[in-house]
Amino acid sequence: MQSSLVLQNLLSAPILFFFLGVLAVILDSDLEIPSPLPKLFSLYLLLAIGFRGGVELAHSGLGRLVLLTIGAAILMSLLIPITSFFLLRTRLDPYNAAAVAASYGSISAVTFITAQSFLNVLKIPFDGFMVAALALMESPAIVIGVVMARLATTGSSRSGAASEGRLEVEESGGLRWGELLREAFLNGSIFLLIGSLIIGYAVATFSPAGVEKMEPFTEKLFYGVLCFFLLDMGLIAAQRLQDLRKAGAFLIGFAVLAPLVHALVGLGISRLLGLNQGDSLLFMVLCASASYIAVPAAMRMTVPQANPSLYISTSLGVTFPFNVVVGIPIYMALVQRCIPASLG
Amino acid sequence: MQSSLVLQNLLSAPILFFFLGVLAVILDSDLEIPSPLPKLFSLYLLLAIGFRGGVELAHSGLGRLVLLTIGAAILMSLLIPITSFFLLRTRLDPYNAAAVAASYGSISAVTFITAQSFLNVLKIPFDGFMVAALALMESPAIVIGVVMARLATTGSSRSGAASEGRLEVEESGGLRWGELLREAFLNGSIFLLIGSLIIGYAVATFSPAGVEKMEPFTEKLFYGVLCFFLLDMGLIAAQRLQDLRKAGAFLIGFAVLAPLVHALVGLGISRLLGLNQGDSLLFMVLCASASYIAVPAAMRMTVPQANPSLYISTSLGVTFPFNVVVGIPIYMALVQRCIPASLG
Amino acid sequence: MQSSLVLQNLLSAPILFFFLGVLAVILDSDLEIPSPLPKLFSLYLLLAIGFRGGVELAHSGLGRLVLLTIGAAILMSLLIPITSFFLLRTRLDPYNAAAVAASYGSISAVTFITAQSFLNVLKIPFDGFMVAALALMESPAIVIGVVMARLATTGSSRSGAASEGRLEVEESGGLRWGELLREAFLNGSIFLLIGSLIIGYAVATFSPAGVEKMEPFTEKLFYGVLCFFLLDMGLIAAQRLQDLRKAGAFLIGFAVLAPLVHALVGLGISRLLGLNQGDSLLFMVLCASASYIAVPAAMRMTVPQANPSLYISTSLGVTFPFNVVVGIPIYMALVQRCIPASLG
Amino acid sequence: MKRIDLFLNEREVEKVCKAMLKAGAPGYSVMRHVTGMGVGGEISEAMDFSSFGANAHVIVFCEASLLQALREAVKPVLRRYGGVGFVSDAETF
Amino acid sequence: MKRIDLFLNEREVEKVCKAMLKAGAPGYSVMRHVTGMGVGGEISEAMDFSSFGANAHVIVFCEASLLQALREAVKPVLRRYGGVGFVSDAETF
Amino acid sequence: MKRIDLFLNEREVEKVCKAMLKAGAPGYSVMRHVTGMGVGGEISEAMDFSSFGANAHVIVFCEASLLQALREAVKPVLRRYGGVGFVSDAETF
Ligand SMILES: Nc1ncnc2c1ncn2[C@@H]1O[C@H](COP(=O)(O)O)[C@@H](O)[C@H]1O
Ligand SMILES: Nc1ncnc2c1ncn2[C@@H]1O[C@H](COP(=O)(O)O)[C@@H](O)[C@H]1O
Ligand SMILES: Nc1ncnc2c1ncn2[C@@H]1O[C@H](COP(=O)(O)O)[C@@H](O)[C@H]1O
Ligand code: NA
Ligand code: NA
Ligand code: NA
Repeated sequence: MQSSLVLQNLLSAPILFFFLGVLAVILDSDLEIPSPLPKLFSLYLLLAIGFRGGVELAHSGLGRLVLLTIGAAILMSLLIPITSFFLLRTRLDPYNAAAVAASYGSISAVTFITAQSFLNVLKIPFDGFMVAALALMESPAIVIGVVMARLATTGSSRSGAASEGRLEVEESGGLRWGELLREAFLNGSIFLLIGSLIIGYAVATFSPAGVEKMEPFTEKLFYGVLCFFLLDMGLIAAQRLQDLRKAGAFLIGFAVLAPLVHALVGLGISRLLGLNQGDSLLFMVLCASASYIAVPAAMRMTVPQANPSLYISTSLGVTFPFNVVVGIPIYMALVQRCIPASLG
Repeated sequence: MQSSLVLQNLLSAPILFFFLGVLAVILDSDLEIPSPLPKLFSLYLLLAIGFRGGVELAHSGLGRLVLLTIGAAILMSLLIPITSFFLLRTRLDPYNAAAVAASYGSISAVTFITAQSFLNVLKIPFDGFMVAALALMESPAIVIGVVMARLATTGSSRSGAASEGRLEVEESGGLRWGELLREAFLNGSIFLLIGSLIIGYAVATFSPAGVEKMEPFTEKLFYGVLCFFLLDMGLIAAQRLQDLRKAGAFLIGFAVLAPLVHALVGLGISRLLGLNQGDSLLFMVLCASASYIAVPAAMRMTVPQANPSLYISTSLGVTFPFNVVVGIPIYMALVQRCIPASLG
Repeated sequence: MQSSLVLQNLLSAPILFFFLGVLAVILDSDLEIPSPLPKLFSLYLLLAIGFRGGVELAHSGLGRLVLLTIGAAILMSLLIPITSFFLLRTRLDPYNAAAVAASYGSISAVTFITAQSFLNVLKIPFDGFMVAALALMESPAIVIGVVMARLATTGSSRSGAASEGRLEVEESGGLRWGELLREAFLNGSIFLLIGSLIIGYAVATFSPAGVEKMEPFTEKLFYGVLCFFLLDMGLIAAQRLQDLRKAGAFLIGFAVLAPLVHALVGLGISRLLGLNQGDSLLFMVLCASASYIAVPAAMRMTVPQANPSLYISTSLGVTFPFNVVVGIPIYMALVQRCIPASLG
Repeated sequence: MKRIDLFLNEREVEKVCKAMLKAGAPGYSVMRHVTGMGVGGEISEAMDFSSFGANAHVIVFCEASLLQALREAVKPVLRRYGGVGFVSDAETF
Repeated sequence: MKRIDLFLNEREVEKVCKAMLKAGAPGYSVMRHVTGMGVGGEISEAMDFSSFGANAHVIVFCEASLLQALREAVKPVLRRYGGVGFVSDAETF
Repeated sequence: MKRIDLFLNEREVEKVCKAMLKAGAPGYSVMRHVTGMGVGGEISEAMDFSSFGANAHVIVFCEASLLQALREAVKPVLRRYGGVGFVSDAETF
């Protein structure tokens, strides 16, 4: 069963296009998706997934299970960066440890979308409110990451930890909360996702005719644009693999094992909450995935002492391909073993 | 009734995305739709609206009502800039008065499209030939604007009116007609709109199978792309609001009152012509809207003495949001009061 | 019959948008489709045509006719550049002769797509394996072109043929095979086309549900994007026409006559192979068309001594419009005369 | 040698470059999508969806003897539509 | 006159330009989408889909007397987020 | 210090930058999508949909002592594929 799930995933169009991108880099093809086309795809995917999630949320309503699930999701996005930080701190300076930890506490929307497509092909249903969980898991990890970095360096300031030749500039004693909160909650991609979610909710509630008119745009194009975006992700992830040598075995190991461990915790919570099979997979994927869009942008601004190539390479070069290629089918196999189908 | 129309408009997806863009600027989010993506959406919308208008024009034919309506539209695009010019001249120098007047004589395709979407949601029919009116109202106002500027400054040349530090360079005695006509009729957006209209007409007439093949592209995507474009318009309009302080109370008042007055005149003409309710709304919107695509580009080239931030801020920062958010439902309420539904 | 085919082609939406682009240049409109939007359309068209071709190939299988047709196509892509080279050599230096010859041996995907659209409108069926022929005809001509240039200049090196002020740098005695093969087989557009073909084949074979999910993206949008791309091609082709004065009468004659002759040879082979009417037209178009995407990019790298404006102007400024506007209907008329419809 | 840097609206670039070639410039390079601030106020890319245009940066390397001719070719356009120009010293690499 | 060339991340451009205007700069020009290499490693456009940002090239032409004020306006940002600056001589065209 | 400005086709940029780093360049900046005119004729962005490529503008600030090594690293590529280079004086800001 497990191997057939892996195979089914490997032979799906989005994953094959991801491999095509990787292959292009390996063979040194000059295939390129020039800027800002990847941004177009990314904006589209966020808008579409947010809008659809909002519409489905309006249909399902904000019941007890919904609120509990969202609460559990936020809790995970607070806990994961804390535990990850202490683990990473054994080998990394506080800035880099905090930045990597924040990535793993946050989520990857594209991994989530790929898991949804996987469920669609298997014809396993899932609920729209999971998108709300996705949207609300982005920001807390950013705040935790910055706070950890600050706590770990206060007192030990001027510690010589200045990485990459950057001087650490302690400014007017402490955290710039305004900047931090803006990066955490008003980052363009988080803002668009949450905004589209709310718009989808409002339109579905107050003018349902509008939902139908959006549908060809948000539904029909989705799979194709996902393929295009994954082609680009393949190109970028493969380029990032070269940076990994600098990251070292410890970080690579973390990038593979952390998703597995976080997914298992997610599985336990899903069972406790009584989620159906589809939602359980999505919850596991939220826990297991690491951010490479919102968090890196936020970390560069709020923890400029950390080295971007470390946190981008681990999340985008290792964890993303791992989740998308083998993680999702493995998690699904675990779901089928541990979550009763009858609940679905 | 009126307030329900306003609410229905406010809660439609395109308007909500417009607000999302405005909110992003207010909250200082870094959400951005990088160039040239807005151009892609704008090219798409012009091509699609032109093609669809052409197809519908081919079906309805060029009857007496069609020609009368188009004639009235062109007349309005000649009269509005003249009356506006004399009103604006009371406070502005001739160059700026002419440039603002030209904007209000011309039209805003996106406002028109938003009104069409509004009618679609209300399930009120309208005719394809209104797109022809739209297309033919763009250019005359540009010509009038430039001619007014020239008439008002001839004789009083070297008047010190040089705005923004630009020296006024009187060249070989007078108007550069070649450049003016090219800007008025061959401006990229006008050219694409009229070209697509003619192509839609030709394809519908000579190879109807082609219409069906275009339909998924020009129809199904339309609403979604409009949402995306209005998100960007929200971002830009909100940025423009800051420039308004420089514009002053007079211009802001003009930007709100001119559309109302022009819409009322449009309502009277619609009634005289015997247009149905849908077409009446569209005619009012054509009169009430101000150009922020074709006219600013043309004015910069032909009246470089005028200050772009004045004419762009008024049309894009005030009149556009006003029309799209509250203007359209207000005009609709007036239409429902003054135009018999049975004619529709 | 012939004139009605020409007319039917001329009045199709893609060709009309092509003319609109040409007209924009002639009238000096500022209509422009800014970079990288044309690249987006081109990537989309290659991905969609490849994926669809792969799906259809999976359905039809790799029978004897398929393999024979593909073999014949590759043969043509080897023969055409050789015969063209010797003909062109009578007037051009070896570098330019080789570069132009390579263009005509290779193919134009957009011409092929336009021919498919033409067949669709006529409701004449054709087979998916022709896309495989298309994909495999791109590279051989590049290799032949470079080899011819090298053979013709070896011994006569330092010949003063250095064109355009470039010094010819003979490097470590001979052909850079690595670079050549990379340009020939890993050029981005060739790689994406072949990759999408294989992915379409794999998805259709192993997870047919995925084909359905791609369909709105790869099928429904196709015609509209083709129109947009041809609008841009019209703009570019018309700009190229100005370069033609430098090319001279000989090259212009070649650019019109070569497609006709190659199409006739293609017709003969189609008849020999027993292809149906649709496939015969596509085979003729493959032979008749000249590359202006993959080959120019490859020639600049591998034969930098040749003058790009010569090989781009002939293939893009003359042969492309010729094929798309009058070539395709003429070839179709020949097909209807020489290929029995019953075989279709 | 001299290096000339011009900043002007994208829409005037073609005109200016043609004028400079005619005046003897051996070549030029153009970067579009330039934003900026000058006496004419702020220029952003926000209006890029219209053909209003952002700025362009035009660079010309030429002999000092050409400066005067190029200045005369460029000045009318800069005066009518705005834009600035600067010169500095350079050598062939 | 002097010419200042700054290379820094796109996301700090607005902050830097505002600071320079406040310090008296008569204008500036900005080119985005710049890639490069410096002590902070390689910067590419590959992460452009996030708001991570590539580099920007900021050019300011100003009087020599302004240099010191502009340097003070710009330095804190360059020190915190990375980026480099260079000066050379120039004249009005 | 010296400032080097190179203009060459986008497709050779990677090769050239790697060669300069190897020769000791402390960093570089690259602007793509540059159009222009030189002895090789006009280069536009119109063929951008193919991978034919427009020009790129490469800027390197370095010590004068490095000039010769960088020149040797860059020249073979410029000679084979076209492109030009210029040098001028500069200082750290
Ligand atoms: N002092 C300056 N330094 C750099 N760029 C400038 C300067 N002044 C003007 N510019 C550029 O030139 C453009 C046109 O200038 P202006 O005509 O003064 O508005 C501006 O938008 C800037 O991009
Ligand atoms: N020597 C140099 N020459 C040209 N550009 C440079 C140089 N050093 C740094 N840069 C640019 O400045 C950016 C930031 O530099 P850094 O802060 O040193 O990483 C780099 O990504 C380059 O674009
Ligand atoms: N004199 C010049 N000034 C500025 N840019 C130049 C000059 N000459 C050449 N270029 C640039 O360098 C590119 C390649 O030059 P070339 O190899 O001479 O064709 C041109 O396309 C221009 O972008
Ligand atoms: Na996570
Ligand atoms: Na109007
Ligand atoms: Na061919």
